[in-house]
Amino acid sequence: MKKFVNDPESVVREALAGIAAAHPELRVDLEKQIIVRSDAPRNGKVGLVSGGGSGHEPLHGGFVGPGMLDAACPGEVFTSPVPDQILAATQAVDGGAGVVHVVKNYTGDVMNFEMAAELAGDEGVEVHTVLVDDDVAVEDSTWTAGRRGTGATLIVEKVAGALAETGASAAAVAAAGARVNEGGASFAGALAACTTPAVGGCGFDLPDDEMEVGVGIHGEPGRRREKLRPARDIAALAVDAVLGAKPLSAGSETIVLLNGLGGTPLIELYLLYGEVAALLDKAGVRIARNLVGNYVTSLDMAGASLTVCKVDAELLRLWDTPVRTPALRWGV
Amino acid sequence: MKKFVNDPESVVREALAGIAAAHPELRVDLEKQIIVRSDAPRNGKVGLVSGGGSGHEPLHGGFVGPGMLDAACPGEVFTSPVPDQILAATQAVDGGAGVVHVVKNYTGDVMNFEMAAELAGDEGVEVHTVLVDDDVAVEDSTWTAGRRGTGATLIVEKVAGALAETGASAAAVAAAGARVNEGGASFAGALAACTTPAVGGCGFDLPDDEMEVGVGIHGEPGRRREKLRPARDIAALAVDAVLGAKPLSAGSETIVLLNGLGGTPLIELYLLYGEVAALLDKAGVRIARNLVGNYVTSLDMAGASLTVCKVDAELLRLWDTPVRTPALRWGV
Amino acid sequence: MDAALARAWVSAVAASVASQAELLTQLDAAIGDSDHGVNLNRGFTAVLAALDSASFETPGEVLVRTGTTLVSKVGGASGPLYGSAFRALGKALGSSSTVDAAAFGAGLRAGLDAVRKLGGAAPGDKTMVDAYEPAVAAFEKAAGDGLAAAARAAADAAAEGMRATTPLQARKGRASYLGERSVGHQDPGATSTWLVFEALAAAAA
Amino acid sequence: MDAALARAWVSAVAASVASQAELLTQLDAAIGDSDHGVNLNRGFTAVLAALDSASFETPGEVLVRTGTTLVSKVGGASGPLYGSAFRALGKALGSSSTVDAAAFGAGLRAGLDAVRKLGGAAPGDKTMVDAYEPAVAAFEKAAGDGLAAAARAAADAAAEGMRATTPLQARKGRASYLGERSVGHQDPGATSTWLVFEALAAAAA
Ligand SMILES: Nc1ncnc2c1ncn2[C@@H]1O[C@H](COP(=O)(O)OP(=O)(O)O)[C@@H](O)[C@H]1O
Ligand SMILES: Nc1ncnc2c1ncn2[C@@H]1O[C@H](COP(=O)(O)OP(=O)(O)O)[C@@H](O)[C@H]1O
Ligand SMILES: [Mg+2]
Ligand SMILES: [Mg+2]
Ligand SMILES: [Mg+2]
Ligand SMILES: [Mg+2]
Repeated sequence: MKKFVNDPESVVREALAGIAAAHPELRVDLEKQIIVRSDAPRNGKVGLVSGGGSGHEPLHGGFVGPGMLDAACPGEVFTSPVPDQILAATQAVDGGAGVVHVVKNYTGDVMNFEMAAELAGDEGVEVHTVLVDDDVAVEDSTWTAGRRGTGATLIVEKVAGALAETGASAAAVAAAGARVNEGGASFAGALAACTTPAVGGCGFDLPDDEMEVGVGIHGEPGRRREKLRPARDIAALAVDAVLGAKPLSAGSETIVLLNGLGGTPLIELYLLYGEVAALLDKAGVRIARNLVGNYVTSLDMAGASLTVCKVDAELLRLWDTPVRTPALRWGV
Repeated sequence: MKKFVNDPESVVREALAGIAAAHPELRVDLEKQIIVRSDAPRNGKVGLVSGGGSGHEPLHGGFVGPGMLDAACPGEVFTSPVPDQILAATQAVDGGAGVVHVVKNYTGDVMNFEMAAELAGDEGVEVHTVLVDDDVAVEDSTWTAGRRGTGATLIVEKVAGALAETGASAAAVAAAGARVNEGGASFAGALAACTTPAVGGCGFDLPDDEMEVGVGIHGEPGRRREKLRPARDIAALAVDAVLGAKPLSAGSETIVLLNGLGGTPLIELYLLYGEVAALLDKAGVRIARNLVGNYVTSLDMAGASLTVCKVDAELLRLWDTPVRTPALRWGV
Repeated sequence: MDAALARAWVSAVAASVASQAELLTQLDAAIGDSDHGVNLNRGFTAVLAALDSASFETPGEVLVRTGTTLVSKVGGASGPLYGSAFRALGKALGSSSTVDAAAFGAGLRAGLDAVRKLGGAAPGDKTMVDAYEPAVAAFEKAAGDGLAAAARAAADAAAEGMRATTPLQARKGRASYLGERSVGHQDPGATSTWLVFEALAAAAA
Repeated sequence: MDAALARAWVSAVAASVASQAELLTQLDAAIGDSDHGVNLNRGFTAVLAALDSASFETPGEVLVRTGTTLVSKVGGASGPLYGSAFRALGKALGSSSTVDAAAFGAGLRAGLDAVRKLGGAAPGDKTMVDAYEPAVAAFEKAAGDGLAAAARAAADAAAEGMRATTPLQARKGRASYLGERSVGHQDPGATSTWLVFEALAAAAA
């Protein structure tokens, strides 16, 4: 296994130390393993907390700051955080107006956040939860753990964070987040698996001429394997999957995220974005805003995901408000 | 070769189309292969142009916009742009106050930019050039093509761009850029080579337990090969190389860039940054500002580079001014 | 069962998880995210430390502490599930300093109920429940023969349940994302549940 | 040499570069950035198109157009260098519709001077100059025997110069970054220069 690490067991803690050094404007608690906005808790402001396994950076720690998250709790690599951590983050940002948890829909995340919410409730902190489940590669049926939370998480966190900044109630912040999730759909493909620090190996091995279609962000195998195809075919596959699962009427306004999974160069992401934009245009979908880059990653996986999120004027306005975090910044 | 491309020959053009779609605030000329700030040329403002081979994204196109570059001309992958392109970019941003070229010190880049400057001169545009040669892995002797331009390029472009915004003369803008370069030193290591779209293969093959030390950003082999070591040793190696080549007196203020070469996950870059920051602190070097992320890449190379750039109050002030580009944005 | 035997059991689980961590992780690589062995090993290492740093009067205390530590150290799906199972088992044993096989069997069922309530998995969903459920049933059935015999029967049933997960299509947890591709792989959680019952049989023998 | 022969030569170079592109790129992978074959192939493909879309009266015109096209299509180090070489050669031939071997030899030397002036490389630096320089010298020496013989001598000298780059340590271009590690590899640019002179010998034969 070839990685810039000292010891696989201490990767998350040591990376947190690096985040602390790089971002003095954040409060990083190495003991509790949480990253907190330095001015938290703010009286009367809803606290916004997210978290999940590490290995998806900049998600979530890179989105902590004014206009977005108040705190993030990174678990071990690809392992959801534990209730203690989530509780510590929740308490650190509770300004008396309640706390909203943004939780990606994975069994482990859901259970650990639920336990933490219960503990927080015992301590008198009202917790609302937004569940993100935008990955349409997974069927949304009672026969599965449900759709995974992936790229739309960033949009949920930005929009909910913007609303929280205005002094809105926890219920309203959670509702806005849920509305984003409702309108969001994602689909990912991979050309090569990732390498986790603890295991070294990969979740799957791909022959040189094949790709995994419908992958998640945890190195797990995808829904199926296909022959590798040109970028334009892969873009069409993703656009079809996304629009197939959540059809958009012509003229719909969207935010589009063309996201790298960590090991794909930006030049390829832009190339893919060009294909996607042309296809969406042909489908009558309007791209009001876009992001191209590595935002919700899967360590060094060579792959990309497309997120298309239907937005109305209010959500778009919330997207546009100033944000100042390590990985997303504008207007300030 | 596994890449999100249609045809290796059209990668750069198609990626440019994606950049055009993603950034309507920029003017992308697919014919001339240049990316131009939409309000260029601005009367009386020095135009700032950079360029180089593609495959280093976001460098340079991702740094076009208010406060930084006026135009970028991307060549083919790892191949410097041609004079026509550079001339077109130069003319597109000439507001009558002259144009400054930021050129990374590679034989091809230097010659093509020189030819373009000559052609621009024939057209009555005064061109000044800042040569960036910060990579201390290469000996700076008459026996080599000189040091390569790598991570410091970003800092040169930010600082020169900030000064150009104030209406300073071309000579002053070039001088500020040169001052940054003078104080900058970089060093890189790689754990795995990159894959170019045209060739598919890699510049070098590394056994599982070795790393290339002193690599550049073009997939070329490094200065030497070593046994893979823990992140803290690699950080020490880079810090020693950088401070060895350009010693800093205790208390020196610096901007530090811990840069990913494209295939290394952010969690590892932060981990490395933590190590580097501790070492610099021990050496009495002050980190006034830092950046951690993929800024000057080498396609999907697994690797990282460290750039330490000594700055004075004026350079720091210029670094801090608002910038609004696809890849670097603050204050606006 | 008394506090010492509870400790011996948990220590045996820890040793077994440590030695089988790679297997568990490999099983998880095939249909999950390659961390099950790493997760449990981190958890049980912390459990050993927690148990070493205190003394316990009752098996219930030992097992509640085990569960609490797992919840706060493991994360993922298996942390809350195993944590809740051990907590529910420990709580069910009450404050007695020794419990008989029947009471212990009831405790195991309380643990199973906790897992099923929290995770919502039914037998056949290709989860740890597929090993846990038959193990509890076998334990209850053999409880009259004493702890050692019941534990042996439970371990054998767990093994069978574990092996029976291979042909199943997953309906819970990460493996469910794979749909039909989950068929043909043994469930990692069912495998670790078998280790837990094997350790019980060994400790009680 | 007349315009037709100049065209034939350039076409032969293009064909040779196309068929040897992979070799050139592989040589560049070892001590450079893996693009020399791709670069020249892109350039000479454009040259063929440029020559096809116009008619030329003199060899000088053909070669100036070749050089100009290379400059504007190749990029990298080899684009300006080869581009300038062909431009300087073409210009040196003036407006004559045929030139003899001596004049052509003088043109080749003008091209070499342009390369040396632009790139600053001396013989022994492990660059295209190491093939170009002996080729020109051999051409000049054999010019009295006519174009065909001179071209043949030049090609052979280029081949020898090319092979002699292998043991050298590079002092110019990307290969110089490698220091001692550049030793033991044949220079890609010297190799393409040999192809250029081989094509000349073939066209003039
Ligand atoms: N809803 C559930 N109910 C019961 N067991 C489950 C459930 N979801 C997952 N599991 C078990 O957890 C195991 C995976 O644990 P682990 O790998 O540690 O967590 P994660 O899936 O979060 O990475 C699975 O093999 C399965 O046996
Ligand atoms: N300064 C120089 N003078 C002469 N030839 C040079 C010089 N620098 C490089 N070359 C030649 O150019 C060749 C590399 O060309 P190419 O790979 O196309 O460009 P780049 O090095 O920019 O990628 C080298 O093999 C060498 O022969
Ligand atoms: Mg996990
Ligand atoms: Mg090149
Ligand atoms: Mg797992
Ligand atoms: Mg080259």
